[in-house]
Amino acid sequence: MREVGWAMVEGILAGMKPSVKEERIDFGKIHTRWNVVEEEKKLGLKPEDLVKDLMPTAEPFKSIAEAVFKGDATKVESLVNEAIKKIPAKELVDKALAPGMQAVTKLYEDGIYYLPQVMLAADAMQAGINVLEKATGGKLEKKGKVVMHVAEGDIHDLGKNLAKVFLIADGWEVVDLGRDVPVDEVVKAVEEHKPVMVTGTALMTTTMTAFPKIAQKLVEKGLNIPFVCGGGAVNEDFVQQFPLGIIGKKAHQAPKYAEAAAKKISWEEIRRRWHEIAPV
Amino acid sequence: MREVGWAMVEGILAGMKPSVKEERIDFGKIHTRWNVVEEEKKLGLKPEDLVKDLMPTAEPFKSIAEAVFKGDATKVESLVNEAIKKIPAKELVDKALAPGMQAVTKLYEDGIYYLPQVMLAADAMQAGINVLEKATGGKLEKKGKVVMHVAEGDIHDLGKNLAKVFLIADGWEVVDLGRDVPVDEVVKAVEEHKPVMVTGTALMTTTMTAFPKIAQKLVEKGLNIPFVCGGGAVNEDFVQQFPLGIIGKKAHQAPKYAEAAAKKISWEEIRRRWHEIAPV
Amino acid sequence: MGLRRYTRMEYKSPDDIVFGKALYPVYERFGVQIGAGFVVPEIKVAPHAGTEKELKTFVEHHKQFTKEILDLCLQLGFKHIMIEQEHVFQQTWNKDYAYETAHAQVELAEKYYTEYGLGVTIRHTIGDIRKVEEPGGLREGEHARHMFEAFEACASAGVGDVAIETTGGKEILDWAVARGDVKGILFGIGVCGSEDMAWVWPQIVKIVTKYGTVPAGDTNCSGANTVMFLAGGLMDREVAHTVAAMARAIAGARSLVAVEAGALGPLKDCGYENPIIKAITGVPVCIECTSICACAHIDVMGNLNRAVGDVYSNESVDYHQEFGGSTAEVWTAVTGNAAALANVALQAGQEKTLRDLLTLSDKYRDPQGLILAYDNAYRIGKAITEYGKDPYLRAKYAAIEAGKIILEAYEAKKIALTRWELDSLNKALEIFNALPDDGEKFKEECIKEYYGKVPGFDPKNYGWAGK
Amino acid sequence: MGLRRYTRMEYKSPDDIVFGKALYPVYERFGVQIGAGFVVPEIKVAPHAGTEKELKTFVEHHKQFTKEILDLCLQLGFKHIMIEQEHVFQQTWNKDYAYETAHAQVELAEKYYTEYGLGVTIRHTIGDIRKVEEPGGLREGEHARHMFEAFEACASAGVGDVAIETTGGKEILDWAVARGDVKGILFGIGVCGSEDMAWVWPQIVKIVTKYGTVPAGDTNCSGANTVMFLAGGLMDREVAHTVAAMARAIAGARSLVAVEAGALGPLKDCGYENPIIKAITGVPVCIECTSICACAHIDVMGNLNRAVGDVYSNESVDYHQEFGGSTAEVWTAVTGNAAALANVALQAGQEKTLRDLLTLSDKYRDPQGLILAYDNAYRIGKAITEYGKDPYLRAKYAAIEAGKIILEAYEAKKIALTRWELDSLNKALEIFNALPDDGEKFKEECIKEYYGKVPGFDPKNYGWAGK
Ligand SMILES: [Zn+2]
Ligand SMILES: [Zn+2]
Ligand SMILES: [Zn+2]
Repeated sequence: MREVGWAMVEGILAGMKPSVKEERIDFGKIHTRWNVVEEEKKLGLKPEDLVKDLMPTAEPFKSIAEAVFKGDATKVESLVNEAIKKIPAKELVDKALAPGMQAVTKLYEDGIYYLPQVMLAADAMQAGINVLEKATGGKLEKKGKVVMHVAEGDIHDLGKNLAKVFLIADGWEVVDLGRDVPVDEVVKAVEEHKPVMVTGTALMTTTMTAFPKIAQKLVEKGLNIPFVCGGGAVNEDFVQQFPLGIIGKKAHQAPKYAEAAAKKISWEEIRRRWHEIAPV
Repeated sequence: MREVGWAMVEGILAGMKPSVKEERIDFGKIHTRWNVVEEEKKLGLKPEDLVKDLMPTAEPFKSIAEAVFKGDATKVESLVNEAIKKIPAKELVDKALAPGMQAVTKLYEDGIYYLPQVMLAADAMQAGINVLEKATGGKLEKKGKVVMHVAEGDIHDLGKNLAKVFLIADGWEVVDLGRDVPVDEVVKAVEEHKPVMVTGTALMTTTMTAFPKIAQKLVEKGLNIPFVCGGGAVNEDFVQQFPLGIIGKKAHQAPKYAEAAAKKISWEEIRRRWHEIAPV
Repeated sequence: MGLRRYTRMEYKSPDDIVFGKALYPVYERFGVQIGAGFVVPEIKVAPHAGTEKELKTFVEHHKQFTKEILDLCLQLGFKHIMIEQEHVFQQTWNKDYAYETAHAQVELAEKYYTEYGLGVTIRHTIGDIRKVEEPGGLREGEHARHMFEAFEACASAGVGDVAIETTGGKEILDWAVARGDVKGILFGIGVCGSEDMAWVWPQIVKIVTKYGTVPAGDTNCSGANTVMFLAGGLMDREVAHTVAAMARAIAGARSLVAVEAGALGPLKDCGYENPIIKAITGVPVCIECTSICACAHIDVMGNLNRAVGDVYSNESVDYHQEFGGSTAEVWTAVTGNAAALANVALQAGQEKTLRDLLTLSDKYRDPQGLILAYDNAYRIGKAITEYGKDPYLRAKYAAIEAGKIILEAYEAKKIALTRWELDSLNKALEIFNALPDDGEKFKEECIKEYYGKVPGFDPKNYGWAGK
Repeated sequence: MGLRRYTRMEYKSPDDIVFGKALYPVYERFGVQIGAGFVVPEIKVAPHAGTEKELKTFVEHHKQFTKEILDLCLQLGFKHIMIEQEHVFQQTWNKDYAYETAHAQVELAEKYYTEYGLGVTIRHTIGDIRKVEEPGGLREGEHARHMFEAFEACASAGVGDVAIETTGGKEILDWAVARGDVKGILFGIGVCGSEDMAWVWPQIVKIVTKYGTVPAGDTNCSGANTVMFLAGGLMDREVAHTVAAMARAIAGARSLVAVEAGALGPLKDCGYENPIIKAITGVPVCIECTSICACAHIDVMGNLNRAVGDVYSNESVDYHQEFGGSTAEVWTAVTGNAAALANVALQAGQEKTLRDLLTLSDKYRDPQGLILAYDNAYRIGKAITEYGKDPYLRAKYAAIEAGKIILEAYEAKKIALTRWELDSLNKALEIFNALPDDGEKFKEECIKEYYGKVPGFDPKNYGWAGK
């Protein structure tokens, strides 16, 4: 038996002060990063293959659509500038810009692509649209109008702005009233623009109370369009307490709701079947 | 420097295994038993002094009231058995049994007495009432009727039973429909007994849904009496969603609500002013 | 009756008891191990009012929140979850409600387990819908029949385990607790409750084991939990917390019967008596306490039971939306993170330190916490096993031991008591100490005292036919 | 600008940082000490919709839930509480709303402190209601004026402290985060945000200190919290969590400005950057994480920030009823019990063990938690102080250090990353490393890139008048 001195004992004691040794822990027993598990399942998939059916094959549509798909705004701009000389604007939208965008959106909704890819594609598509509008000296035909706003007293507009991008990318005209918008201004805009639907965003419980008021006034005026409400404080229980109210959980649902509204599906039915019409 | 052996080191190490030494902790820095603080403030108070004004001074009322106050059912029984030979039943209730009970209730509501004291006093009072009813061969006059029930599908009735004791002690006639009571049975009982109010208790969210149905049917029949609802699942938000609904939080509120109802204060007003009419 | 009575402690030292580890772990369907070195989070959602009206909407609602819970586990990186449905009346009364909801949840559990490897187990807790006042009473009534059918329905649907909160003795307890009548509390929980469990539990075990479903446990919801609820916070004046503590010790003696009849755990949570039963039996336990179940119940035991729990439960929450998500998501996140902390401690070998911290945060906050601290729970367990063969005696001595523990701590100035708490305690100990040691004699005495006086009490419901 | 820039760490070692203790404790009215050896629980209730319509109902509502909270503290034996009101628009816009609600709460705080000795402090967090698009913009607009008036109103009503979540750079951040544009994130939070704070904060400090109210802190709600919210759980696909982690490091460099201008803490919670700032400054911090704030926000950091927090907050909850009580009561119970566990550990001398367990339960769950673990937060703090005098450079190097920390852990196989997370990280590091070290140059570059493209962005709002 070896003899040891007190100094050594003290050294041992110091090392023994209650402490947690990270190195000894098997973190795999505590948590799993399920996104890594999920990604491994999809590693074999090639995004381009999955959207082949959506993408045009003939030029110049093919190249433009691919540039949108890649989010390359500069390239879209130059290709469209070239193409517009020979091809009608509407055809370029329908056969090149829109398909490229749709492919990205599909991959996003299928859980393969990510939001930045969608946003960059939308920016690229918008660059193309800008060229076309400038070239044709007017607005391109849109699927319909959507009025958007952030509730009075509320200044958080990220959710609204994301949804706006998805709507524009899908071919809708957005009337953006901005943030901190009074009730009557929203009602007036709906009367004036006759949109297929209206949206509202609120972060606070005390600003979302504007929504039932808006809904009430719209109903009184016979404007029975879906009123999609979203944002931090807004939940399904709340929107079901007033007419027209439909829950908006994620930005990418917006075009689906607009499609349904344009097909004259009633707000009651959209509310009832929202999981199906606009899954999150 | 003293030399030590490994055995000793191991002994020290064993004692150093991570452990929490209870003896070293000052628990006063972690929590305070505020009830002890509160009690100390009231240590000088004598319960008997606080209710002197409520208690009768003349015999035999004094002794009977004191026996109720002390929750001595046996003594109440024998004293009332004696007293009923000379004094009318109603007078014994009004001048002895009720004051003794009221004194206990007051001390409970003032935060001095405890529930068991109230229950035992109520039992003692009831013993006196039983003697009187037997002696007079009939029921004593009551302040009015209250219909009570536990919702269909629910078998938890402690809350209802406590409230019932408070009501009886305060001179109300209780029509107790028991537990797991169907909607129509409650409505029928209200039609038949014409109570000043009706109560319902539910522990589960899925059984409390009977309450709006009961309320609806009562309103349809013009029976606009307060419907006091309580129990685990029931909250203020819920009861305000249907007509007649009033929140019942604690058993001792029941007589206050009955008083208000008997004074023909509307259910709307009771709902609005419940904090004031029946504070918890 | 075929019950295996406990006459000695399975744990040899209180210091061996710790969260996430039990002497006899339980393995349930879809990859969930309980008491095997991990704390498993549990979530219970009460269906939102109205969804029960039709079978279809009811099943849809169950699917929806079950899916939300499982998706959230993926989002937060959790590895296991227990989802419990405490049956609403309709679910136990109608066996198709029981079967269809259980089946839908089991299907989802299997899907997430197969697709990701997420451990998921489904518990259904059948409602004790029996009524003492119906024809046939607790044993022969129509409600009793439906109750057993619901067990069979859920087991046949493939749930991982089943549990129940039997209500034997409730009528006595309700009456007694409001009056501070400790003899009635002992009789209601310790004698009537135990007797009823001894009748119910062998039947449950027989029904569900043939489907490979684990018979889990029973808790004294209608007794100890009712007392605790009524006792409330420090400023409440309904039940002295010293008496409430003794009621819980008695409940330990009572709920033990499930294990004696073949329940394997994890024992059911809401009566808070499980620290005592785990100490006695080594069976894993579900627990709750305010830090993880405030949605359902706020109490003076904030962290304490987490010290010894194998499953951490939120008790119950109404399904609705919060800013952070649905309540199903919010409370899964709460119990899941409490479990994560425990699991890190287990992996780091620091479980005893964390156990002690959790314990000491409430041990001297209130007498109720004091007697549940694992060392004291162990003492009560010993009192129980010493008289293990006699349900009455073990309940009585459990209460007396709890009283002693509180008095010792009071005298050592570790816990402050109000006069009312102290007087109630001393009076109760006096009463308990004066009771006979002959269980039959005590029973006769109580029947004489309470029959006719306590509404609903009928000795026949406990098989005491002679009365 | 009179800012005291931090060029060295106040804490000499990461191991010295622990919950409940700060180098510079703060004392607030009515018996509350923060960072002085105790963790104080905090509760924030969002007024229920509709109560804001009239001043009278609004004040009544505040009184009601404040009273519920204080009564619950007595019920559970808690010794201290912080009650925070995050202003709704109406409360900041109308100074009588601000004053009257604050005054009502301060009166109740004083009452409970005087009658019982319960420690109570009231915080009002003024809303940053400024709008880049209004005439006058962030600095000269009407909303800015109302904002400062609200500070004065609350301070004059006697609140213990005030806080804010300034929104400078929000328009850039919103635009950039959705596009994964890390340069924009750096510019929005690190440059515009810091610049705005340097303008706002000296004014706040001047206004409130004359009333004896503590200027507490600022958090990057509109930046780091937005990024975290959008990043969501593991299965979400909006923002790579590696990028979200870098955004938080940048926010650490930004929110530090409040302290440099005279804020004393406890720093405001919701941006989660406080572990970094506490390491740098030694000032006490409020924190939140999912185990105590799931009502408001569910995230992959469940317990981690509790490791270094001096105040434990629930972030926000809508006022309504649960089975267990009102949400004010439920979440007071949750944060209060989390604080109790921490306080036991402090009294037992086991605070470092608990700190490490809380940390390790999330450190390798996600890159966001990884960089906030106190040892890594310290590293980021060092990167910040190394370039402490230059808001741009310190933000940039904070991000780079965060990236390095993640890469190291990934290479050591301590954390798993998806390809997307890893690619996003590498790409971001490449971009950051290629940026100039000259702040003016970077600013010019960014103005050129974003002005005209990002809606609402105007250099004038940041005092860059030349553009
Ligand atoms: Zn229960
Ligand atoms: Zn809620
Ligand atoms: Zn915030």
